[in-house]
Amino acid sequence: MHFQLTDEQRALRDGTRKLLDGRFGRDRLRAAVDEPALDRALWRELGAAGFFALRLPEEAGGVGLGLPEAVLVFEEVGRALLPGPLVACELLAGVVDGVAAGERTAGLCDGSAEAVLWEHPADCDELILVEGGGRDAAGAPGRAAGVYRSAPDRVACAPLTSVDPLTPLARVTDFPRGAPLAGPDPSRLRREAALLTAAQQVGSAVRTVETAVAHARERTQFGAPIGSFQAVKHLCAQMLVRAEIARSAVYAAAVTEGAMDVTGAKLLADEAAVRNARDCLQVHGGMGFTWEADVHLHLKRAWLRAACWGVAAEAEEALAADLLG
Amino acid sequence: MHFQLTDEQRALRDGTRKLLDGRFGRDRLRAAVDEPALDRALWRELGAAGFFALRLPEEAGGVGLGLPEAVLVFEEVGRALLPGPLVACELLAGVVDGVAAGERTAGLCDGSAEAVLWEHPADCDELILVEGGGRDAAGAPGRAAGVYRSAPDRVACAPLTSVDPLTPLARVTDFPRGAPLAGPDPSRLRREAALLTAAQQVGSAVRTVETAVAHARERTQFGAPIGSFQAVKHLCAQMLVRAEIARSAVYAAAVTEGAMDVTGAKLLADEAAVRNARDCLQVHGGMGFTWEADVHLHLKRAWLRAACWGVAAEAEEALAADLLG
Amino acid sequence: MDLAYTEEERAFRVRLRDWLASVLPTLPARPDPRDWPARRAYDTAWQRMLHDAGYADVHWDAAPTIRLIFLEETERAGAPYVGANFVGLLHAGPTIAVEGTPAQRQRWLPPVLRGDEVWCQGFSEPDAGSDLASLRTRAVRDGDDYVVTGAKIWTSHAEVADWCELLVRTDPDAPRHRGLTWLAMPMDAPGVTVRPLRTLAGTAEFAEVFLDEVRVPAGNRVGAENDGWRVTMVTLSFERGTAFVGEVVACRRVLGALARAARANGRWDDAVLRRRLGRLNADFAALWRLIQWNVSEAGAAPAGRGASAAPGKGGGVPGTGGSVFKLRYSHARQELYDAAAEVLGAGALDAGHEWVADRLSSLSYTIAAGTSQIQQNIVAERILGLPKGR
Amino acid sequence: MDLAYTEEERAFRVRLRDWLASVLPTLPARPDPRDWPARRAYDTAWQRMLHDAGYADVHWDAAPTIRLIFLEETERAGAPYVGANFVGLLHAGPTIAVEGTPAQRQRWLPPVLRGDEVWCQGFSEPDAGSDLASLRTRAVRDGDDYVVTGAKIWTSHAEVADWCELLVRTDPDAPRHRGLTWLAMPMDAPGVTVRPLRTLAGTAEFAEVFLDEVRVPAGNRVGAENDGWRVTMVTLSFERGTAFVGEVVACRRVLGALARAARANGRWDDAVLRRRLGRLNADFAALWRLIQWNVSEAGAAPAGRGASAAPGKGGGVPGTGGSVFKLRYSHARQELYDAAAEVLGAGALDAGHEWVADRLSSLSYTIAAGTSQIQQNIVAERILGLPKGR
Repeated sequence: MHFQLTDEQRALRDGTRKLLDGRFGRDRLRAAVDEPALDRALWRELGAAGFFALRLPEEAGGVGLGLPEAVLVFEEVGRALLPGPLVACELLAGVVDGVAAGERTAGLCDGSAEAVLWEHPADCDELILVEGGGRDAAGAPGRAAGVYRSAPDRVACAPLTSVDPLTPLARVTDFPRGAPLAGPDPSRLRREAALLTAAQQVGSAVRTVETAVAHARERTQFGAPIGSFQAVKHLCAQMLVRAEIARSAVYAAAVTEGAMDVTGAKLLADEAAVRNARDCLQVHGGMGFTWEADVHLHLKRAWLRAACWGVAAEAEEALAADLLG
Repeated sequence: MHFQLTDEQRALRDGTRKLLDGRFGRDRLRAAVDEPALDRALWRELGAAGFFALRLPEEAGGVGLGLPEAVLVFEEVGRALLPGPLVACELLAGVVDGVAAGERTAGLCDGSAEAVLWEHPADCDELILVEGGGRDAAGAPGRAAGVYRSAPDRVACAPLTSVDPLTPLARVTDFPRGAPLAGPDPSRLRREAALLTAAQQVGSAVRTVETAVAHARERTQFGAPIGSFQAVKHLCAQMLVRAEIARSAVYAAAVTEGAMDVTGAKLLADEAAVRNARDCLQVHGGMGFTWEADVHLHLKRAWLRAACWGVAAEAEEALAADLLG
Repeated sequence: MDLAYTEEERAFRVRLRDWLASVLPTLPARPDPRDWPARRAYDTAWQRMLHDAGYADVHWDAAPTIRLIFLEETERAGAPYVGANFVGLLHAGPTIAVEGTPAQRQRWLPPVLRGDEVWCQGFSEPDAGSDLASLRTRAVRDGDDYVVTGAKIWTSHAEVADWCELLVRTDPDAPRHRGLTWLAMPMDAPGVTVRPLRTLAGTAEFAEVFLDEVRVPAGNRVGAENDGWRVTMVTLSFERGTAFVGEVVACRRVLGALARAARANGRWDDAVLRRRLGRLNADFAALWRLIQWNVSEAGAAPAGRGASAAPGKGGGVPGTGGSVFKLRYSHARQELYDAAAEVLGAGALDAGHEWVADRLSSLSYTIAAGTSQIQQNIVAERILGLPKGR
Repeated sequence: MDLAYTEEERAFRVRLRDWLASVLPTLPARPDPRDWPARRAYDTAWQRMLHDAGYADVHWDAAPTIRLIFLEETERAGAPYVGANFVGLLHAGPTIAVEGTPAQRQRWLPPVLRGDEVWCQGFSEPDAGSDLASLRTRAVRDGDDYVVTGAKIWTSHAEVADWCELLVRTDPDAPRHRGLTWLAMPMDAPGVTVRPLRTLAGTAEFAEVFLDEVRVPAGNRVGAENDGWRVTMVTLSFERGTAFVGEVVACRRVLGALARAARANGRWDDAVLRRRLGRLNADFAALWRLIQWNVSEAGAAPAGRGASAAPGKGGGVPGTGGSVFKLRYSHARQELYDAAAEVLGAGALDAGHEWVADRLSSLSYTIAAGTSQIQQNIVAERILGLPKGR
């Protein structure tokens, strides 16, 4: 039993980071903030690199890797703040044609959520709705648990000004359902969506520690780097603690695939990403409050991710019930 | 409208502190820890000083002061960690004979609490039970709201090893009720008991700030007083913030006597006393963890007071309901 | 301790309430927040109305309780905020009132009271935030002028201000706090460039102000040369005092609205949320009491005469009571809007919602006007007497 | 990443579990916690049983995962804790194993493994807590002996220990970290006085040890003279590592018991409490994973060979992964017992309840073995590379 990454896993992580650094560096990130339409060329490149086909079997043209590897990749995605329906495309590769190759995109909506949100509504070639498969194991009243497909132009939406400038959102008001898709299991989709979302939160939480530390080493006040003051030091230390605890939970859940492990990992990762972004902002002082700093992009995306695929209240209730289980 | 103490209030506060410093200094405090039987001589002295008759009208032999003055005195009591059924005797002076003069003692039990606790059971000459008068305005099922008296030897108790070495406790299992006492209103008794308890919490919270600061100025590590390190500094600063916020709330509630003001004040004072005692312990390091340090006496008493006359959960619910009110 | 209002105070409240009820319906629609000239016009028109009704100098010459009542009632009635008049009325004005010459008071104070002139603040610099005393904007004496070069940041209303209260370094060789000077700089002077600064809320509430050999007449200096730090502290201790009165009233209003919204959308059944709201009710009630306390301790001295420089209850240090308040308030305000996000649920992702915008702006509260870390240092060192350093 | 157990690991677990099931029922009743000789006898008897069954050296020579399984299974089975053997097995023993001469290892290690000798620790002093390197207990060379004078504090099991691992100052003129030496002191040497130290929980788990010209043979020195700081760090980095494995397992057991108690007494209906317990479930599960991670990163090197001095994932610094763990764990443990108090309601005022006693002792967790403040410095400076000072 061990937690260390294998050489292959390490290579995958490093390769992903390098790819994203090269193709989605700071200039591209800020360009995406101003113009959040999906970069289809990048998407195809990711597809060609096996990004979406990661977990498809090799005989189906995939890379044949598992959930732990997907988690490593999504941690990098979270670091880089890469926008797009990434979780959807990762989970729907092999289910929706063209997604694995990055040629087409698909969105994934949580039909059991209080508000059915659709990320990147203008950029999805198809839209998939998951009903049920949550803790209560049932869909909305009168609807069977299952996975449904719809053409985006048949879905009715209310517009919404997304708090995250990198992730346009719409609120689905009507989703015409066809016959349920055979194949994907709603519970599993939901669990994996939660885990990959949590992995991104961990990546963001680690990145904001690094950003805060870099700023604290550089910024001078009172004749010394602010990182030499305990108040700043201890903020940063607690950021690292949150990130490491969440990472342990997320990696373990990727291996066990246990429902409670995933639930706990998402809870801790959401907290780590949100609180680290806030502490990073605090360390940056006034500059952190500007649009030009990237801190707010981490915070807003962390808020968004925390609201998807299981919120804290549900997670805590499930984890409490588990204690009696 | 002003918060400043009048000259008389200032004199009362200073006089109380002086009396307690002289008659209940550190040696007496530590002696009381080893032998928590009530010091009847001190009790009579407090009575003679008008401590219990504070709010009785002058024509009834009292001092004729109000709730704000009682709050100032109880803040001092909380500072000094003076043990005894103080709230009970303050509220029952004029109701139970001999209490005002400090000649006799009375206990006061909350009959609506989940566990009916009796402080200093070996030292009360009489025991009074308050039923109802809380938020739900009713007593326990089948019992009328009211104030009942019993002779201590007729009350059945289960023993309990009190967590607070200065406050022996018993758990009342049967309380033979006579006819309700005319006079004291259960709601008012309850409200004033909560407020005087909160005032003690504020006194304790202020004292633990002072203790922590004194230690932080004196204790040297790494070649400097630990109070020069931001980690310690900021712990102390937050302690002061808690104490001052709670004090503002308690003083205001003493003037308005509003139910919600008292509820909020108790909530904040409980939190201030408990958290300040814990931070004080942290500032003291290992020495704070010893029996010989006084920190634990503040913490344990704060826990006890927080459990009496309205706990946090009830307070928060009441304050929430008030928002819709 | 006497929290009852006097006859005079009650009469003031009634009179003010009546006046507000009569004039507020006559106000034009609020301007677009992105239209700075319109905002200036709206805010200064309101100040002129206050002036004509005899309320202009309530921040300067009224008893503390009267000020409190004024702030409470205007907030409750939904009257306009002080807005573009903020620096003039609450920062530069009080400084000039205390430190200025009679001629300076005569020149600058009446236009502020009438809403004729708008001020902005030029204190912070990109490299001098928490450590304000390290500021580097230079002013060199040249004949009857100072020639000023440097950059200021976090300046509100810079686009529409007539004057800037500017803190500059006049003696680069003196110890940090000793070589600073306070100047009133006309914003239309050649060499002044204003660049809006976009915040994470997407709005441009602040600006950077670049100064390239700007000539400021020496007669615009308030206080002695190189005495600017002390002059400025008068202002800053004021800023950390009662500037938040209206906001606390507003927060309590928002808190009630959150409770009603939660009841309407069913989240009131969530005990965790409900109890959070209950706790915030206690917090904001206590913060309101703390303001009353701080104001009441400022005694009878009107603010314009240096009210908040009166002894704080911590023991004679100007403005420290404000630090205690600000530490708790900035935290409580952030918790309030986190609770708002819980009430909104998925609606908290909609940046178009007022509470979401306010949640974003609440993030600056633990940073602006002295970070919580700096405030904790102030409380620990100046009130509690813990040793400096480290 | 592979969290599955190997065949060998599974076999070890089964064998151990069977053995525990067979021997635990034969153990005598636990001793009175106030009876130190009885505690020693009980703990050392258990160590002897482990020794005879081949488990004595699991902390020293087994693969990390095997150690983890050992700790997990013994805790789950309710086996005795390491107790009086703690310092010998987990502090002094590993230090001697790495730094001692062959003769020293031969002299001291086997009696520890057999449970024949008990060790205690003499590091902290009244004036040297967080700042251990400032310790002042002096040792002066006199012929073949060191003559030691000073005072140590926070020493567990001092009353019944045979040996004390002692850190002393041998060169008062050297820089703080450079003049220290590590000695094995016999506790029955003339001049050693033990005074029990009562904690706020009312028990005497610690003692002060006063040293008045105690003669310690120079042959009892482990490592070079004045090299004691480095020798000690081997031990301390170990202390901050995996010493808490059993406790985390125990905390998870307590958490389950809290949930069942809450269901039994009706407090399970309190959503605030319920959700706190749910969150603690996630916290302790993650802490368990973090231990697995730290242990797994220690690689194949057995602990006795300095396992926890292997590179941490923060980048090659011994024991820093332990600081991350300890910061979160000590906080979570305090929250666990605060939650226990909520479950108990008024019962939390009864000092006779096991959870109340444990709540009191949990208060030391953010202090002992490096306060949370010190741990945060370690994380910030040694893992994150933030500058020292201030």
